[in-house]
Formats: sequence, structure tokens, C-alpha cells
Amino acid sequence: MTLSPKSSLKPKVAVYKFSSCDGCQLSILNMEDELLDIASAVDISYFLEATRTVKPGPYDVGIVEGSITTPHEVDRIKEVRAECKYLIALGTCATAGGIQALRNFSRVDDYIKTVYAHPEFIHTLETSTSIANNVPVDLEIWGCPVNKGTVLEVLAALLQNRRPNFPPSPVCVECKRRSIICVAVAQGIPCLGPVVHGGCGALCPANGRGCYGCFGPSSAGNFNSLVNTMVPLDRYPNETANLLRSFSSNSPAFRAAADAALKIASTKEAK
Amino acid sequence: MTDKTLFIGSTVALPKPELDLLLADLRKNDYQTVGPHMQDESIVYTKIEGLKDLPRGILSEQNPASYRMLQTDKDRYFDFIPANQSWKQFLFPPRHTLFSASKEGKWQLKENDEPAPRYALIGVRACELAAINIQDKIFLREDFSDPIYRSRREGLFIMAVNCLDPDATCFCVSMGTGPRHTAGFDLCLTELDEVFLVEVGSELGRSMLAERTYDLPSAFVQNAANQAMDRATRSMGRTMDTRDLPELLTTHLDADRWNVVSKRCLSCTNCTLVCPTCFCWDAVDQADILGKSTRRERVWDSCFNPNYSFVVGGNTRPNIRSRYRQWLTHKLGTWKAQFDVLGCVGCGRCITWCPAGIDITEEVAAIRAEVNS
Amino acid sequence: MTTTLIDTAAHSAGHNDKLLLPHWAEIVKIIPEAEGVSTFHFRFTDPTVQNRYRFEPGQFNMLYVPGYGEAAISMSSDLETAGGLLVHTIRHIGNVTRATSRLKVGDVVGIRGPFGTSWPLEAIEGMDVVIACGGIGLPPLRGAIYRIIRNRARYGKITLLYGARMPKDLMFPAEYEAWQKADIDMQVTVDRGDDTWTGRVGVVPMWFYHFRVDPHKTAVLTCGPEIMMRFVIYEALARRIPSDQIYVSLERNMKCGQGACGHCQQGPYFICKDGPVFPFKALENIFNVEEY
Amino acid sequence: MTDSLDLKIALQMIPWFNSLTPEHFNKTAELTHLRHAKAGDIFFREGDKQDYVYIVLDGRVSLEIFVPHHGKVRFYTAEPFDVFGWSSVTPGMRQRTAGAMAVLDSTVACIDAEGLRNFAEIDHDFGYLLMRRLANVVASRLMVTRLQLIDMFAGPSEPIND
Repeated sequence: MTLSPKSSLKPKVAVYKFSSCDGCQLSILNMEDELLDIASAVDISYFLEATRTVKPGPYDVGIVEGSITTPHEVDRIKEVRAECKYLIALGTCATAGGIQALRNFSRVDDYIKTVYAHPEFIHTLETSTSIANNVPVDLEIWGCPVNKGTVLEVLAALLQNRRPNFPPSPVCVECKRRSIICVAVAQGIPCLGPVVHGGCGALCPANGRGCYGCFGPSSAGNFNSLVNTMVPLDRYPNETANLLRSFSSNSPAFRAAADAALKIASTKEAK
Repeated sequence: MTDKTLFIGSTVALPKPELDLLLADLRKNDYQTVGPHMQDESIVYTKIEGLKDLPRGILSEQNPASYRMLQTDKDRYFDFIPANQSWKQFLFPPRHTLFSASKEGKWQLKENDEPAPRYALIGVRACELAAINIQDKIFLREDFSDPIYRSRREGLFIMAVNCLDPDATCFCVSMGTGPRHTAGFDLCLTELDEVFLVEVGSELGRSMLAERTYDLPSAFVQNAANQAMDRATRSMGRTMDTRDLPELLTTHLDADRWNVVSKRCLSCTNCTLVCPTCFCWDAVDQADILGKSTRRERVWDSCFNPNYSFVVGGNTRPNIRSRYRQWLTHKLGTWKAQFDVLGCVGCGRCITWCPAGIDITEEVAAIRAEVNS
Repeated sequence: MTTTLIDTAAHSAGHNDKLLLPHWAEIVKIIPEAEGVSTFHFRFTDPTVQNRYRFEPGQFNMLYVPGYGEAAISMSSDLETAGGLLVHTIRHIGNVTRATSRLKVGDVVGIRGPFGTSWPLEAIEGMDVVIACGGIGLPPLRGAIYRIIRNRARYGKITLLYGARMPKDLMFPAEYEAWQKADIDMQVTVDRGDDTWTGRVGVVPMWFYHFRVDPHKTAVLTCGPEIMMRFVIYEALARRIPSDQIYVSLERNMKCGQGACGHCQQGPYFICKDGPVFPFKALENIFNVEEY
Repeated sequence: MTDSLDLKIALQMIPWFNSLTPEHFNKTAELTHLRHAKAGDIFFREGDKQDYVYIVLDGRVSLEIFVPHHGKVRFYTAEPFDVFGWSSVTPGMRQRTAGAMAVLDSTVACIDAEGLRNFAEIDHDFGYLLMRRLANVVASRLMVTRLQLIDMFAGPSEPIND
């Protein structure tokens, strides 16, 4: 991908929303200090959350928030892919299916019947899936919500034609660089940090919580060992499994790890 | 009236409240006094002013993957064993801006010329001082002297403390580093119920202590301190057989134990980042969106990080097995060839703070057993 | 302390008190070499630095592109041949090296160095020399070739074994004739030839099948993909060339160049300061250990 | 007469022939003739069934396979004292799987492979020497092929961290 802010035409950027809470788009809007620079470097051509003005495609960069949960979205994401040269999946809904992927672990019809007075009007899929499950994606930015610094770094890297600087180190690295005390060791709180991609700045451990894994699996994680390590710390039944089945529940690594965690817990119970 | 003239090597009995005044004197001499403090269910090293900031009556209980504190009502301040933080963070900071560069026409460099802080470290254990001495060998070599480390190290005041209550993960006796201090400090405390016994280790320490009110220690007090230290020496939680360690590890790179431990190792980097001697770092650029300015920063790195060994064509240590093996064979093996000392001081941090509870002493013993079987 | 294996040139840029602080150097000339490879000539913008700067062939610099970071790149010439300029031949495949591909004459980069050990050109005087290199492994040896040519009488038979993927990937083809004239036996080989290629097709270590060496007076200098070097070493050892007469240039991830950041460690060595050039004797126990 | 003398002198240059007994040497020489090829001359083509094994005495012979859309790909050159067309000597000799062409003017010893095979059947001492030599040739060819297969000069598959 080559974008050049020097060319007379600024690269056109489009921001799309699928099934999501809009939090990641808000992270973009939240970059007050940098928005002027961003606007001088790129042409925000499509961003309904920010402006009703829409410039026609095709676009150089498409940033997609949200997961695919309806038949309509399945079609629309293909159109988006077709009109964007470079496609970025933004946030954990877009990269793993998000919290709404919890439906993948049960029957969606049961939910619909419980929640809606007229379930016949609801057109939804059995599953919530990531953008990459539906169309090819060039880059994934994890996070629930994403870290605005990461988004900036990705845009900067695209404009400068370089690899974005977010190494696949686990959250533990960020804890230690910030001198945060390990909540698992010092307080016995289950924490996914050892296997989760850094980038949040160890937000939860800094506030005395275990990592919920919203930045998704790190490439080097040892999930088997994580499960064996954290399940014994569970303070209530299936705490570790629930951590794994939250924001990033539908990522393959987390799915397998959650199953393993449940299995350990059930074996223990049987004993 | 006994002669109260202080010499290097003298030991005096300092009433505990006098420590506050001693720290105040240090601050008057432009030192930042940093020491142990209770925070987040653990002990951290941070700015302290006096006894009120120290963890009063706290005992620690350390086991693989577990650190717990016990509150007693004792008027004692150094009975705990340090937690994950070490003094490394003050001499070799986890993040440090090296320089920034900006493009106005041509690129201009701006060095980070922030003056180095002058620290007085309060409560340095013998294993921790040994770790500082090891990092000296890494960062203050004849052929390379790290300016960040050097400027902080040169201005350092070290108030050591003898460890009297080792935890289950301690093995400094095996490594020959503690629990008793021998040299390298400015002042060294041994804590008794009523007083601190303070040994003078340097001219600087002597001059700071000289201002305080103290007594010469009675034979009884001296004896009590010696007994407490002997007891500490005998109550190490763990041992490590260091015989032929470098050879043992570096000639058994194919041991089956590496496969066994790699199943448990999370490759999470904790052991390396809590280790007071691990020195790896990375340097990264943080550029602005327009590419007109950038800041280059040095950050702690770890041989367990997936990016650590990338070269053209891929990672030279793509598996947890090879990464763990690199760490252990370096720490207890090739470190000796590089710096004429082993890279382990027996502080036990890597055992306590490994979420999976991997025990370096157990791993070494297992390899030894495998080799001998 | 680490044993110094080779008498290295003293570091001349004096960075000891300025950690990772590069000196700016201006690009004076860019020569495209092959697809994705170009040679850059640099001059330090500070004349004092420029005048003070010395290095030995085989050493490397850390090249800094602001915003992108640093990359370790060997010098691909010597100061005498390049008229005092610093010459680097860069393959544009990484983050930093791709950034250099977009630079123009007049642009600046940061340079720190020189770092590491050099080719043992004095120690091997009087010997036959086999220079075995492949791909981007020739540039780090070109300075040594220039040095040898200038002192040609001090060496015995010189053979340059050079391999590349395809004929179009060969570096510095314009110089082969001059090297040949300087009595260097040029043995160039490619992995895959086309209709127009009348040279050798095969791989570098094959040369040892066809030519006899006198093991006691032969030195081997090798640089290239580690797998290629492994076979060169294997063939050389099979012909009883002693392991302390085989010199290897290694490559690892490097951040500091001064044996302090830890990244380039292999066994007891920091490749950046104890290497990159090692006598193979020093590597015997670690070179072939998988993932070590 | 002159030709056969030339031939013997030429064969004596080849290291392997030096290790043969006079009887084995003469018998092999009887099965051999020299060929002076000009650059571009073809020794055999893919699919040919002619039955010779060759040893280059001088020049360079390339082995090539025609690959649709890539043209002729030269994957090996036989240098002086290199053997090519060795599969003729193996028991399951089939058709040629590659072509051989002189890329430089070359002198090549052409040995009748059927004769060689028959001689090896009758005289197992000779057969052993022949097969040992052939095993070495095949092993070295395999090494070269592996290194080429690794494609070690190709760019990295993963982004590099510099």
C-alpha cells in the first residue's frame, strides 16, 4: 500500500459502520489534537458518524467498524471491499465478531423470541463474524474500543509507507514497562494478559482488573498453559472461560482456549 | 563516654526515628529518596520520605506464581522480601526518550538532555546489590558505556539492608550473593526490634550518618543481629546447584527438559522484565502522522517477545522452546563468558512472578538429573 | 570478558557518550544494482565526523531513517576506493531499507558506526583465498576484494565464488572484468539460467567438487544466506581446511551495535560486537544448533 | 589410431579413471568416443531414448527443462569432469527427463551406457566402482537441487524487523 500525502490528491478515506456500538468510530473522533493534521493528510470522504457529506468512491482506505450479523451486511461488506483499495478492520467487533458473537455459542432464535415482540420482523444471522471471515482484510486493529494512538500510528504508517509500530508483544510487557503489579500473582485474579496482544497500555491491570483480552490473541501465546494457569485462580465458576468468551470470544484461539478452560473446570467438578 | 568517631566499617545503633532525619538529609543533598512502599497488594519501589511510607509490620509470603503480604503489628519495616520491582527501573528505566528529530527543511536532532535524577536507594538487599554490580558489568564496560545508566549510577547513594526473613523462592545463598551484605553500599542497615544497626560502607555514607544521633551498639545487639543473619542464611527457601552450570546448559541444548518446560512457558516476558539483571532493550521510533517529527525511545525488551529475533526470512527463535532455552542458557550459561559472572543472583523473582510458576531452580535440577541419568 | 577473536579496527565515531545518536549523512550518489537493490554513497554533513571516520571491510553501520528506525548494513566498499565516501549496498526488503529506496540524492539519513569485526585481511596474507558469497553477501566482501586487489602480491590464488538467484540478480557485474584482470578467478553461478546465460548454473559450494585446494594455505571468507554458508563450510571442512581459516559473516536482529541491547546474541556472542565476522572455529558448537 | 590415443590421454585426465585397473580402463575406453561440440549443439533432448552417459572434458554443458510460459530453464551446468546423462547407467533407464546442450564449445566423452551396464553385470568389481562413482554424482546433484529448491536468495516471506 502506498499513499502519499505529497501527491496533489490526498488519499480518500472512508469509515463504515456495521454491527457495533460506535465506540471505535468515537475513538477516531476523539483525536481532537490530531484531527487537523489528519485532515491535512487525508481526505475523509465517507464518515457518517462525523459528517453527512459523502464523496463518491472508490476510496483508498476503508476503515470498517462492526461485525457481520445480518444477511444485508454480508452483501454490503462485499460492496465496501470492492470500493476500497486497502481495507482495515477496526476494533474487536470487526476483527473477531465482538461481544455480539456470544450468540455463536447458543441459539439465536431463543434470544429473538425472548427479546422481540414480533420476532418475524427480525432478519439476523446465526452468527456474528469478523470482517475477515467475510472478505479479505488488509490490516486488523484490535481493541474494544481501539486505542486511538494505534489508529493514528496505522494512518501515519500508511501515509509514510512503513510497517505500523505495534509489535505482537503480550500485555505483560506493557504492565512491566509501566511498573504495574501483576494482578494474577499478587492478587490471584485471572488475567489473559500473557496471551493477549498489547496495545491498550495495560489498561485493565492498571486498574486492578485482569485482562479481558479485548485486543485479541498475541501471535506467540501459549493458550494451553494460560488456561492451566488461570483456571485454578477462578474466583467464581468458569471465570477464566468467561474472560475468554467475552470481547474476543470468536477468535479461533480464544474459542479453543475457552473450551479447554470449561473442560478443566468440569473435570475438577467431577472429581 | 565512648569514642563515637565513625570510620568506614564502623557499626552504630540508630534509633528508628532517626532514619527519617537521615532521609531528609539525603534529600537536602539533592537525592531523591526511593524505597519500598505498599501499593496494589504488593511492595513497589517509589519515592519515600521516611518511616511512614515504609511497609510497617509487613511480611511477605512468596511461592511460584504467588506473592502475598501478611500484616503484623510489629514496628519493623524491612521484614518483607521485595516484590517484582527491582532497582533496575531507576538505573535502566523501562522507557527513555533517546532523542527527537524534526524536519524543518533538513532533519534536526534534539538530544534528550534531561539531567539524570540522583537517587538514594533505601533498602537494597544483598541480592539486589549483586544485580546492580552485574548490570555495571553490562552497561559500564571498557568498550561501551551506557550514558543513561552511567549518569544515574554515578550519582547513586545506596542504603543497603540485610535480609533477615527470606521467602520460599529465595536462593541467594546458592548464588553467593546474600543474604548478608559485604561491600558496595554507602550505609547498610540491619533491622532489630528497637534500632537499626548501621554499618558505614563509604565516605559518603559516613558523612551522612555523622550528622545523626546514634549509639555504639552493645555486644548484645550485635550478637542478636549476627544470629538473625545466620538464621536467614539457613532458611533459604530454595537452592540451586551451580556446579559447572554454564557447561551443563550449553552442552545440552537438546535436552528433553526444554520440551517439557516449553509446554508450561507462556512466553509472556515476565521473568525477564522482573529480573534485576536482564538488560535487553529495544529502540523504536514514534513518528507523527505527517512524518515531520519523530521521537526515538528506548524500552525494555525481552528475549521472549516474538519480534525479538527477527531477521531477513523470519524469526531465528520461532518457538517457545527455543526462546526459553535462550533465556536460561544465557542467564546461567553464556552470561559467564560474556561478563565473567552468572546472570542470576537468586532473588527468586522469576519464580514468584511467572504466572505459570516455572521455577528456575527446578528446571536446572531437572536438566542436571536428565543429563546424569 | 568476551574473548576478542579478531583484532578489530578501533571504533572511530566515538558514540560512547551519546547512546544511539546518529550523525547525519547526505546521499551523494545512488546506483541501482539489481531489482530491489541499490548502492548509496554517503558523506557526513559534519566535516569533523567525515574526516575522522575510518572502518575496515566487513564492518557495518547502523543506518537511521527518521520515523522508520535503524537497520544494520555492511559497508560495500572501502574508503580508498570510494574517495572517502561511505558506500552501502542496500536490499530494500525491510521497513527501514524500503524507506531508503524512496530517498533521493541530497536527502539525509542518520549513521552510527562503524561496528563489529572485519575480514582478517592481514592474517591471511600469503594464503590462497576463496571468497564464497551469495546474493546480497557480495557487498560486505567488496571492500575486502578492493583491498586484496590493491595488495595483490601479498596473496596467493584468489577465487571469487559468487552465486545469485538469476543472472539479473548479480551485483556489480560491471566490475567482474577488472577483478578478473587483477588475477581473481571469477566463478559466478546462478540458481536458474535463461537462454542467454552461458555461465555456470548450480550453487556456490559446488565449486569445491571441481577444484583442488591446498588446505593448509587456503583461507575461506564467506557471506550470504546462512544455509549457503553452512554448505560452503561443510565442503571446506571436508577438504580439511582448518576451521580457524574459514571466516563467516553472520546476520542477526540488531538494535544497538554495541553488545548492549541483547538482540543479536547467539551463544556467548553478541554478533554486533564479537562479529559479524567470526572464524568458524569460534562457532563450531553453536552454528548448526537449530533455532539457537 | 590417433583418435584412440587422444581418447586415452583425455580419459586419463579424469580423476575417476585414474583409480581404475588397466583392464577396467581399457574396457571403458573401448565403449567411449569423444565428441567436439560447438556452442549450441544438442547432446540430447527431453524424451530422447539414446543411451550414453557423458563426461565433460572441456567447456560447459547445460541441462535444461522446457517450462511452458517460462521457456527453457537452465537448472544445472556440467563443468569439466562433471558427469551428465547419468540416469542411462541406472538399471531402470527410461527416456531423458531434461535436455543437454553445449553452452560453450565443449569436448565431451560419450560412453555407451548399455555396454557399461553389461560390463558391470559381468564384472561386479567394476560394477561396484561404477556405482560408487555414480552414487557420488547423484548425491552432489541432489545437494545442488536442494539448495536451489530452498530458493535461499529469494526475499523473505515475512516482514523483517529493522
